[in-house]
Amino acid sequence: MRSGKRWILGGALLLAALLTVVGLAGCGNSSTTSDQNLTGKVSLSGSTTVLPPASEAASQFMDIHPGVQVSVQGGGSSVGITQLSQGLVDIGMSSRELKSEEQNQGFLDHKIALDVIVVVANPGMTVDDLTKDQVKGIFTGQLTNWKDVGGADAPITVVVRDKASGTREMFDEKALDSQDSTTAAIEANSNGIVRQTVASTRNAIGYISLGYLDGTVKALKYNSVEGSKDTALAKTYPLSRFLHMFTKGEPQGVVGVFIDFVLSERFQNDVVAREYIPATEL
Amino acid sequence: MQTDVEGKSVAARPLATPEPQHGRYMISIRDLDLFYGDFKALEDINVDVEHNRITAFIGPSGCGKSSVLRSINRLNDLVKGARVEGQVFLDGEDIYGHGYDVVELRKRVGMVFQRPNPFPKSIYDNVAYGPRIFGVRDRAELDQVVEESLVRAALWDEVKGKLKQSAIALSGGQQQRLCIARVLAVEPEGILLDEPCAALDPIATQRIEDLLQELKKTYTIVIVTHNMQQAARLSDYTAFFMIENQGDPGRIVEFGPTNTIFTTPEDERTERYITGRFG
Amino acid sequence: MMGEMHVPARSRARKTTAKTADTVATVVLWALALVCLAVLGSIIGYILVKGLAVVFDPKFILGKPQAINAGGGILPFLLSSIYLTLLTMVIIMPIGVGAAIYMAEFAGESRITRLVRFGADSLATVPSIVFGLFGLALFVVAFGMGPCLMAGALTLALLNLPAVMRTSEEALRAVPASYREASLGLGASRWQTIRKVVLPSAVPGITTGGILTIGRILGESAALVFTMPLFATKAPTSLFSGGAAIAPNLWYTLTEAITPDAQRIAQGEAAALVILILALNLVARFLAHRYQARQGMVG
Amino acid sequence: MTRRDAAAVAKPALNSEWIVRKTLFVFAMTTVLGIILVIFFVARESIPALRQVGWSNIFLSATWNPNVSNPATGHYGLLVPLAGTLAATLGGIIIGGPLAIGTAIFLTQIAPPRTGKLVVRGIELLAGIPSVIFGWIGLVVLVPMLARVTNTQGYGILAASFILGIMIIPTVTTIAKDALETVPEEYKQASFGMGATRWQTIYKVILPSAKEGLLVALILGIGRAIGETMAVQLVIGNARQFPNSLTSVTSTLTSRIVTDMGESTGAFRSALFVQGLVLLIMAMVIILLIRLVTRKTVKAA
Repeated sequence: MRSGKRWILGGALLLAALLTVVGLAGCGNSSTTSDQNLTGKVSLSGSTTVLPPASEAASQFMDIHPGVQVSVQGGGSSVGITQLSQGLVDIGMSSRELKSEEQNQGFLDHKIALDVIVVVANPGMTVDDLTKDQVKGIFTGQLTNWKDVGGADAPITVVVRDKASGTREMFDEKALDSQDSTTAAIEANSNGIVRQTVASTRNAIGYISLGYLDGTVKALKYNSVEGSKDTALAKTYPLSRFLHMFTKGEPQGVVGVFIDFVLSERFQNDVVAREYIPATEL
Repeated sequence: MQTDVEGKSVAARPLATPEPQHGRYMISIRDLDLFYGDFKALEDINVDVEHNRITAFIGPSGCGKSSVLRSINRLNDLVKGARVEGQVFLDGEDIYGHGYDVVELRKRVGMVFQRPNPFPKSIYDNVAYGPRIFGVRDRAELDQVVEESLVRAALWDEVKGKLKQSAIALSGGQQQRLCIARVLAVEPEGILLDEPCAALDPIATQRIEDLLQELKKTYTIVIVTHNMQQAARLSDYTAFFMIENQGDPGRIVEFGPTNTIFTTPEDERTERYITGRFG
Repeated sequence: MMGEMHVPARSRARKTTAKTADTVATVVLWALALVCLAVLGSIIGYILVKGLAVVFDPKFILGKPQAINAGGGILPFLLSSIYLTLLTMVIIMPIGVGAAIYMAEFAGESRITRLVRFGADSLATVPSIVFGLFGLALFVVAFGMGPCLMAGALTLALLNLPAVMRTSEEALRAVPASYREASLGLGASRWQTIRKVVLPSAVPGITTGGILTIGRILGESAALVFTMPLFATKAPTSLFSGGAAIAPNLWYTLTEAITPDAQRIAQGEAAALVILILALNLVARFLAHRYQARQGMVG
Repeated sequence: MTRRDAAAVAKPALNSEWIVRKTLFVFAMTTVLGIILVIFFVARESIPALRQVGWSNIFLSATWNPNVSNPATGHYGLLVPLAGTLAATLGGIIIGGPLAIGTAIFLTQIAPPRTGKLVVRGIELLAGIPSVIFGWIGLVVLVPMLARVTNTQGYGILAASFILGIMIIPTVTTIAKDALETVPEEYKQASFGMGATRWQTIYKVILPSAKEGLLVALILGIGRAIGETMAVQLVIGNARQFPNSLTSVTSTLTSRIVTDMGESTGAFRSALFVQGLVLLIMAMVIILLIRLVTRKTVKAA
């Protein structure tokens, strides 16, 4: 064998071997019982806040019904709604209510969860209650030192969600009366990163979904009302919003089965409850 | 009758030897001028190379004798901006004529270079390279050509046991003979050698010179050398190239039978060169 | 007063300051070089220390990715990266080596070669995020492929084309001219000469260049952010289906993942990437070394 | 059939040689086609923003406040990310430049063979590390460290400069080493001959004569730093304010693009392409700068 040819063959063999070893190991995935051989396609697009639970639902649904293809894309609430109206997708995911011009297009609203937003701070902060004006002052950049709100004398580091996220849109609208948050704020792309940044940065303040609250950050009361399911449902805690899956009229065939699956007890408690308030408890 | 590996009898067909062509001269160069860009390297070159004879080109280095050689098999075409005026007849046909097949030309006139340049392949693959290029696929025929070429190049006995080994492992002299065998494998009519022994030790040089004496019987040979003793010993005809001073084009001062050139040259510049006073 | 030549004090003083300046400079230069090594060592060390435990957990390497709960694996990401690398190499090697052959063998220093070199130089300077935008605009949107394997491969092929061309051209130019003359002298055509002598001799150099390109493809993330999905639970099933490669997915894990063990997954992915790239570098070094060691017979 | 006839049959027809040459020519031209396509498509996607939002609102405005639901009404000024890019790149060159040039001098003038080889291997490995890994190290190690040391949030220009400084070392060192190696040996001998110390020889003779090569190395380093995305995005904080101090949080052209592109549509998305176009123009300027510098030396040599 000429050694020149050996190089090429050697390289190809190396890659092929790598591929087969890894490929073989991968195909033994778990096959759950699939009750009826449902076939068809479901396509969803829209809010990045609804994307994670939706993609989890998609993969679980496809395990149960191997014949069904469920594709989930992000793009933001308005992208989801416009694509639904253009008939490009079966389900438009949104983390905000329909706008006036989006109302009269015969969209059917399926509320899949309630997202309660809580203001969180670095555990080192002594403050544990902020009024609406204080929150507004901090996040719009008027108040820049913790001592302005009764804390220690230290500069405030503001952490917000990126501009395209539904959470940011709702927080700016409700907490900041639609003002823009300060340009000095650090922008993070997801709840997880906001929590991690606030937890690891001294003097930091931010906001996350209630489901993300854990020991690493400290939740602050809003107008001395503690953010929780009950206060949100009782409307005494304003920073909450529903997560929607819109369909054009009554969902047909496999799309309807998928919606029912998302609203089923099992999925709501296993997945949705971990971050949001499940629709079953609304 | 030779039998090959499977015992099938193979019609023994010796390496084709070139039939003597009609004219007395295999190569005739008429009023050849050679330009590299706008530098005139050669001017008014006229020389005839007789069949089955050794013609030597001698002269000081840089006088363009190698350029003439490279004009005969048109390797000069590779040089950017090289331009030839005049004619070079091979068996009566002008190789710079329109539409002349260069590949056919280089097959009929093989070339051996100053530094032995075997391919980084096995000895066998080196010699078989030419025939394979021209479509010879049959293994038995290839073995036959390789063996006969190596025999003719007086290298067979030294390498017949290790044909699969790398040619680069051979000694300088062996490599040069391998290059000659490689040329013979494509059945040329003539062989051009550009200072073949410049890089070889005296013993290897001697073997190459004996080989050329032997090959003269079947092939027309043109050899460029700056070693006058070699030219005197080997060649039947000699052309003496000269440039007046740096930058002038190379010209042929004198061309004729080797013994007259080296005993009673007409031009006194040839006289001064062969007595070693300059150049 | 033999021996001791009277050296004026001033020049003796200037002599010593020059001496001390020299030693100081040497120390500083040594320090700078060692800082570079230290930086490299600490980075590789940190990654391996943090990530090794995770990488060698079979559930991590062979598991399915999780969007929400912990314990996700990276198998589909590894497969996507492998498919992406294979597809990109299949596209780029013929074109890159072919172009290199044209530049090294056919085109002398002409207007065309200067133009091609300018094209290659500018492509090589374009930031990879701009390649991402380009891939999004052309392959994902204009061609309507959507974010998928082919869109990523085409983008990476164009991004790495200049590098493949340069290494291949260097390998071709390293082949001694005497081989070409010998082959042409035997009556071989240019293409036969290239195919049978020049290319085989250049293959080791081209292969080493190819392996380094594989390393760059595996490590690329900015150009893939818009041309391929960042997170997908399945490896691509066809050329035009989506799958997330490991490097872009690491960025996703760092910036958008919401699983509780996102940090652990990031450590594992970083270690896996670095191990893959270290291995490739060693293979390339080994091949290059073995080729130089013995002028191997080729093709 | 004698061998000569067999050869005649198999002789490659002239046109196959021509076909091969033409296909290889087309392959070679893909680079030219490639750069044209890149420029065309990035420019084409930038037009909607330029038309709907207007040149001045983009190139002369510092407020970046995209409107997701109605993109055309958003503010897409790119002065802040542009300033962020320049600041981070400057920081990167200030930290990485001396390190890289110093290492190049070390490798060519001082390094004993074994250490030299080790450093070169190290630099090659550093070049192989993906930029997203640098970003990860920055996020997990550098930012917390800087937060403690400077008592700020850690993200910002300083973090980006350190990361970029390290990342440009391979590019700058390799090219600087080549430049220093082209300096003729005679210069060095002559200088030593006159009793100059090694350092005097370096800064009086070697550096001046390799000036252009070192400049090219630094320019390419700048190009590499300007184009870096993943590593910078993870440590710079992505805020929308001007970098007014070393520890202030800001964003760069590349970090803006990769942070916001995910969910952008219409004029918002097109405004990000405009930032891509600016990066592309910077890359072209760098190419012309290098040709200018190298052409000067060619004329002078």
